[in-house]
Amino acid sequence: MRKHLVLRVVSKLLMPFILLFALYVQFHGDFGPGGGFQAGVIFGSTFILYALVYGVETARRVARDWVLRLFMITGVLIYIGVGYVALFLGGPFLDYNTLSAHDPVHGQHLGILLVELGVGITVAATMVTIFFAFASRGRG
Amino acid sequence: MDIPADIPGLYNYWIVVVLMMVGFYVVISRTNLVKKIVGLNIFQTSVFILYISMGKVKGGTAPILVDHPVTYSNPLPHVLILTAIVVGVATTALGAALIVRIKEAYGTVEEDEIQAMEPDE
Amino acid sequence: MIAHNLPALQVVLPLIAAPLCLLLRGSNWPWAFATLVSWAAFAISVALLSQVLDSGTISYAMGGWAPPWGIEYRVDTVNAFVLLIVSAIGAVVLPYARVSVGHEIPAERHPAFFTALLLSLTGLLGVTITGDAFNLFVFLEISSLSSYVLIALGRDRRALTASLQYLIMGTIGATFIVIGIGLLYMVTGTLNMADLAARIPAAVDSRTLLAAFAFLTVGTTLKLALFPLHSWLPNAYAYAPSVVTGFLAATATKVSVYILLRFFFSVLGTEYTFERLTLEQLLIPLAAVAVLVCSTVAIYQNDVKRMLAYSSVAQIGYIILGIGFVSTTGLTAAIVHLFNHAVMKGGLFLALGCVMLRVGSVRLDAFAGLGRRMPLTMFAFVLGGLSLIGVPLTVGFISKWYLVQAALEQGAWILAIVILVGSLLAVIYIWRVVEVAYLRPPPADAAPVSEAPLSMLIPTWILIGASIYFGIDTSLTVGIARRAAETLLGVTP
Amino acid sequence: MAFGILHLRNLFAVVMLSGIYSLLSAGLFVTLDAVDVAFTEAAVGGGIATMLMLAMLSLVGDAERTREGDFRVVPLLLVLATGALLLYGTLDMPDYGDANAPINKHVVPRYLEESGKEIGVPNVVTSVLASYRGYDTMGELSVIFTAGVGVLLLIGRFRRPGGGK
Repeated sequence: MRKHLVLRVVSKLLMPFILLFALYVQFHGDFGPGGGFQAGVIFGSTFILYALVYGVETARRVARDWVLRLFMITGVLIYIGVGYVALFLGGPFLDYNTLSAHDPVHGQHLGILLVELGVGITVAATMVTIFFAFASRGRG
Repeated sequence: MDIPADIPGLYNYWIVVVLMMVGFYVVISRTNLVKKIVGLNIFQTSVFILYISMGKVKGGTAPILVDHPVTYSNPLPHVLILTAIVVGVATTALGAALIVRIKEAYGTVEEDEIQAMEPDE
Repeated sequence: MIAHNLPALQVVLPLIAAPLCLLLRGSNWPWAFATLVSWAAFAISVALLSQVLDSGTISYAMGGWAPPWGIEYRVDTVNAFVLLIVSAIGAVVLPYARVSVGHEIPAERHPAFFTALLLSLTGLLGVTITGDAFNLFVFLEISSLSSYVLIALGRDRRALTASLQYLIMGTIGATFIVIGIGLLYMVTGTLNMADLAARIPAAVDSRTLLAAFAFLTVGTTLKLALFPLHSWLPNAYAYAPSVVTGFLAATATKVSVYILLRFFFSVLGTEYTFERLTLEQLLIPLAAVAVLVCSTVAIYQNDVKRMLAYSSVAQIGYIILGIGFVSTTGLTAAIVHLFNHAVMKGGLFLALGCVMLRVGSVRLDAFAGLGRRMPLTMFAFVLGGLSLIGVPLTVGFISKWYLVQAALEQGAWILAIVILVGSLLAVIYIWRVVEVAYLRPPPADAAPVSEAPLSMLIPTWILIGASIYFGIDTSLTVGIARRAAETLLGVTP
Repeated sequence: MAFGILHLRNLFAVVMLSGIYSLLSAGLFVTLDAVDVAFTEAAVGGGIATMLMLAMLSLVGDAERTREGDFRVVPLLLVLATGALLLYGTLDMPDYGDANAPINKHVVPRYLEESGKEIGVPNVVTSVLASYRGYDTMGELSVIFTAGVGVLLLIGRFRRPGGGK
């Protein structure tokens, strides 16, 4: 792994910015293009870049399998959970208006924020999981 | 409406149809499983273009609300296609995983060679 | 509060259970959890059906957005009945799964396996209940993707190719459906089914609508494996794990039939589909050929699972035949056969799963002497087979009785003969198994075989018992089916 | 756009081209005002899908037996029939970009006019995606989850119970 020094340094420099960009896309989806899904993909690709440069096994030590699976599950649960919360607050499933007692628009904001977060988490974790599954196949 | 008058307005759709059929042809005519999956991708992407084309409004802009009133393109197809893209990549991922398993089990990814190995009942 | 939200809970209960299931460890916990959830889903569907029968169509607006802006769940007699079929099969198959899956799937994959099974259940329920055309596609893909995975888990390596073939065909089918939905949307500007139905009459002359119709038809017939687009089905069913075959054979194609019914009758309208386009002239010959050809092919199979899979394609032929008559009797026959076929085929495949567990093979030779060595399993198989043939006092007879009636109503005696010939062919292929099982002595060197465990026998017998019970007491199933048929033909929702 | 087709016609067998195709269509989406979709297509079709394909090829081997010269009549006829049907269907379609087409008159105006008040999010795609049709998006997320579980089941590594790490 002593080869590709340039690649390693450059990607190390790039990674924080990609992550930052992912977060920007995640939370700026309300105003410009973007949202949870795109952010998840970008976030996930940072790990994939890491794995490509430093080797899959190293990357797997950073993002353990069970952690990834946990995130995969968490994201879905956040989304569906928001739906259930709305249900318990007396509205129909996924009705964000109920999330805020005084201002429906506020509730909508909150709902969308949470839901996009769920999407982002699951998508990122799933992308990395799938990539790892492919990359470590045939190596034991 | 008589047909000649339609031609310029429908030109866009016709190109999409041609693209779609190229993808479809790849899927059903090739024996290499990898190519079949690539074909599926092309087929699906062309359907996406079909949807997005129907949402376009002449002189419209991207559907992000601004203060001064303008014409927006139709956002609903965009939403549908976002969903469809995700479904498409999910299918691709599964297909790819299956192909990897098939390669391990048979040593080939050519449909006819696999069939030759498994005499039908 | 719960009563209000039943339509949503029907789908989101198994949906939230799926990721939770992946969190569980070992193999008993995921199984127990999935089983409980499937029972709850069954209870919900029973409650929904009774609500619909009492007070008519239920509409539920997801997210509180009124249709057509938001996504609507719409339950009427037709899909309440299909929901009941799907969730009932789920509730019966899951208890069965513990031993069978323990035997056929490596233990470390059990949580993920049950997660996939729950997702498949969710998808099928979601397709059935939704009143939104695009939402239908999304849930169709959930169920399809999970069933590709489930099928690929079969122990035979051919399961992999079967699954990939299914994936390719299924995706083409789904893409066709998407094109169809897109064109419908283009013509009408809406995705809500009820709204579509209201706006389509204004566009009946549109050639775009015709194309939409064609794509929807081809897409759904691919999914439901109508002859000649059935090539993916026999392999997929033959090599999938026993539980999966039992579950999918009894539910997946039924849901596709439902999609067809929904689009033909409710969305596009009887008038458009059958009076303007006379689709029945295409459906009836295809269905008749399906019955004859696939029953004949079934006779020549040496793998009993494959034989039953071909028989399934033939049974789909009967259902389509019933739809093609476009009469209340015909539709009643089709809808009641959805239920009846689910029950008997589910029972038969579960019985095969028992054989698979004890003998390790479902090839015809493996059945030698099983009549005495696994009496309960084989007796269940025989009863299910009789039902498949259509012997009186079984559900198979009820379906065929109404089908023949519908055929005679229209003077189509040739089709009535087709139905009878189909039954005769069924006698032959069932007899081949029975002959080997009861009349051929077991091979001398055969390992001792004991009866299947109770956890598998009881679900098998529940389904077989149901196929006898509803063959005798038909008021419930036929009554609901008739109401559903009237809903479809009469005032469309 | 015609360029894209020409490329595709000549070389469509190559996986990389499918990636390029995705990127091209992403560009197309931008010109069609679908910025969100373009973003996603570029990231997913051009990025993830291509990468998946390459990862798969590295396992499967990219030496594909070329028999592509074979010309198959039946599939071609099928494709031509399907294409003809679609073309026939296009004849009654509203003109491209027509603001008076049914899809721009029904349902959608409400999203454009009310979502600012009802949801308060300027990006209409986001508000339709996450709220009006939020249930679809939940389904979409479940599809991704299904794929993740599926890939794990098919080619993932599992710890054997009691088998240590």
